Amino acid sequence: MTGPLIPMGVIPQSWDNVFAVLLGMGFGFVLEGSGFSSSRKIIGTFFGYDFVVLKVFFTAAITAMIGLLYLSQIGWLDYSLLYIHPTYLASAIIGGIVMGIGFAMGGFCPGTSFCGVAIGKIDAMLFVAGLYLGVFIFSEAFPLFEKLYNSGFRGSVLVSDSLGMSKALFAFLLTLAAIGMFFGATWLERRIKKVEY
Amino acid sequence: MENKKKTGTTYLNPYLGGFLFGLVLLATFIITGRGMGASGAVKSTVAEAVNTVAPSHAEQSAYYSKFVADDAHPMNTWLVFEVLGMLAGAFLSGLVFNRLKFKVEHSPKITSRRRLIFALSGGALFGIGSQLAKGCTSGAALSGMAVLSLGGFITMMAIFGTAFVFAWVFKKNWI
Amino acid sequence: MDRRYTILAILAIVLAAGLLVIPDKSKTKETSPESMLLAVNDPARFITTDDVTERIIGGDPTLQLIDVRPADQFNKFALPGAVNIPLDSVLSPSYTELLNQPGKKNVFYSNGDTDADAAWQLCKRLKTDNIYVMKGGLNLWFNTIIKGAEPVSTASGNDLDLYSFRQAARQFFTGQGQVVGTPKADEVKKPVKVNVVKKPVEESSGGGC
Amino acid sequence: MKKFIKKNWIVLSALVVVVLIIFILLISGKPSVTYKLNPQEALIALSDTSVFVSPADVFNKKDKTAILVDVRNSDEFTRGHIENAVNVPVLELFSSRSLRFFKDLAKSGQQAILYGNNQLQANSPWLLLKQTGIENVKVMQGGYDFYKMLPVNDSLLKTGNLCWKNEIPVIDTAEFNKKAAEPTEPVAVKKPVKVIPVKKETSSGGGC
Repeated sequence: MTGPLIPMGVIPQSWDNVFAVLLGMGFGFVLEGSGFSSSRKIIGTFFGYDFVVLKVFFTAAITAMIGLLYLSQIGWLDYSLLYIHPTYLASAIIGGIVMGIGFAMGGFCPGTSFCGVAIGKIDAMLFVAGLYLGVFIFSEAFPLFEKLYNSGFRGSVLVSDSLGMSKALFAFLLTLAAIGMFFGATWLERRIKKVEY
Repeated sequence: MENKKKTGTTYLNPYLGGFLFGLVLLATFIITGRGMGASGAVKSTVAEAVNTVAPSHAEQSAYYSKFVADDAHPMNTWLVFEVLGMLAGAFLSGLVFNRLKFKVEHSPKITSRRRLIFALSGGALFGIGSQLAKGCTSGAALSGMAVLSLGGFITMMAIFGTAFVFAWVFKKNWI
Repeated sequence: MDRRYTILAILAIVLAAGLLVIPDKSKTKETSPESMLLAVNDPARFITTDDVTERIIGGDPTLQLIDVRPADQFNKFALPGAVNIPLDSVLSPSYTELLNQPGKKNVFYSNGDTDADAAWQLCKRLKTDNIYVMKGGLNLWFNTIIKGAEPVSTASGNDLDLYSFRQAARQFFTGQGQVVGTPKADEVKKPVKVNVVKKPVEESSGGGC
Repeated sequence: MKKFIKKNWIVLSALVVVVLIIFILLISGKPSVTYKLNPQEALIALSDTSVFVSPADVFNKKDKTAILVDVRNSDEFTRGHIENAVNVPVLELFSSRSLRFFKDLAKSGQQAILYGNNQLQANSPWLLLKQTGIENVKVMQGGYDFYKMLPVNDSLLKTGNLCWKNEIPVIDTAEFNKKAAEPTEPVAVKKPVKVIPVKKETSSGGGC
């Protein structure tokens, strides 16, 4: 059991920010390289002319998920030390819906908009400005949201536990579903009229 | 492994990109024990800015005080550094694939002005939503999915489900 | 469609299916017997009576003494700051939290050291970290600190140092020069648990063991 | 087909490697020893004091068929051990050879009596073996350090001397009150007369 490295003290805490920059660079490079800096490419997923977001997003999720599960199963990584995004049912759904509308309007999500900014997309810069504005509005109006913000708290629940199956089985099913989606997306892509962008 | 687009720019093969992306995410989890994030960095810069401009206000506000407090600090500065790295990495990628150019990308049917207004308001909505859901597409949905968090899956489905519907509402903006 | 993707899809499915077939070591909430061997063989799991004494006197905040003797013995006498978890209830869930406080060094002790060792082993099997055994137990502690014999005149400097340390410690524990019945030990942190009972003891066992 | 392999050799070799790794994990992951008693059962097993054999019984060979097992490392074993003892160092307790050894003993109805330098050293191996379902193991009290003294000083075996009984309390709570009542005596810190490093006798052992 040696991982995660910084929480287990294998790598000193002071290296945290160095890794933040390095990992962030990898993150940015791959996102930009896959075309996430283009809002019309991202939005293509919803109109069916370019499924790149779907493909990249799910490939990344299942790669990381399978990798983490392997490391945990052979005993190299303590799964319980990982930060599991906590589940607030109501605020996750409503926040997700608000983000969905913002996504459809702005064509970016925060991570991709930063990539857009880095390569000079002016719309991405405006999106980032909007982000700051939104966070500021939220923080100022927090008392209004406070009840919703904390509602539906379920703790750090795993989706596999709530479905009553093992992590491995869920990962297997999710992989099958993702592959099914990939083939479906490729099939659709060939039938839908290309959009020039 | 690379697709040539008619526009002349080259993108990584989506599966290769996704695989590499997954590896970066995996490395993040192995090294730091937590996932990627982007909206958290925005939050901490806003909190920091308000704290510098009006410290008393930041202390009074129920939301800022959560993050101005010392114990919440390290995690947030981590995200700021990560976003700085992201900017550098994306710039590098833009350099490699020859995509560095100032421009506004929009559908030929709309004006740049309209696109920019939509980008700003979309960003604002995303900002509010990400605070409510305690994470955005990268922090909550992607990192959450990688560790099989229920909240991550719910957020992911909510974002993409809504965006799918509303993309058709704003169809004119895009195609 | 590219046939390469078909192979990649098979690759991903095989990888995911591999998760289902390989044994899950993280699921075991217990340390495997093989790892237990390594842990048992590690001398760092022991702590000397002198070290414990020094920490008690120095008021080491990370020290958490766990007395695994039966409650009646604990009530008669216990080391300052010790918490009583009789050996037979060491696995009881009500103590799990106590044993897993972050930053604490849990030191098990009993009269000898085999009971403390058994408690250590069972806790270690259930993946409790930061646990130690006081080697020699209370008996050694009593014989060296409280009834410590003077070293022979030929003893080395180290031994003499140790002796003077033990002398000082004895004074600390037995409260020499203090008012009767208020042992100084009471003043150490967590004095609640300390019970130096005044009534005469039934037997002075062991002879000059 | 050949062309297909040639074109996709990277992907195909990745597939082969993955299958191999999973296969290796599948095989290596199987533990050779598993617990037969859960912790609670092990705790109950602890209350059985008949597993503690007195050094006198070992010395007098009370159980003629019992086999003595020395759990110290092989260095210490070669320097001196109880007659006819078998050396099974702690780290080799679960080697296939040792496991076979214990199983064979069980088959022939013999007991294994573990000992180390002190009782503590044999206590953990005994409890571990017990938990993994090896029943016919006992522990010699006192350990080799005590056993060594037996031929020299047989008065040690007299009843009443409980030196080797690990968990018998020797603590005398009267000590804590008596001392307090006495007039303060100056702490006798002997001036180090002369440092003569005589043989390295640890001063810690309270005479036991």
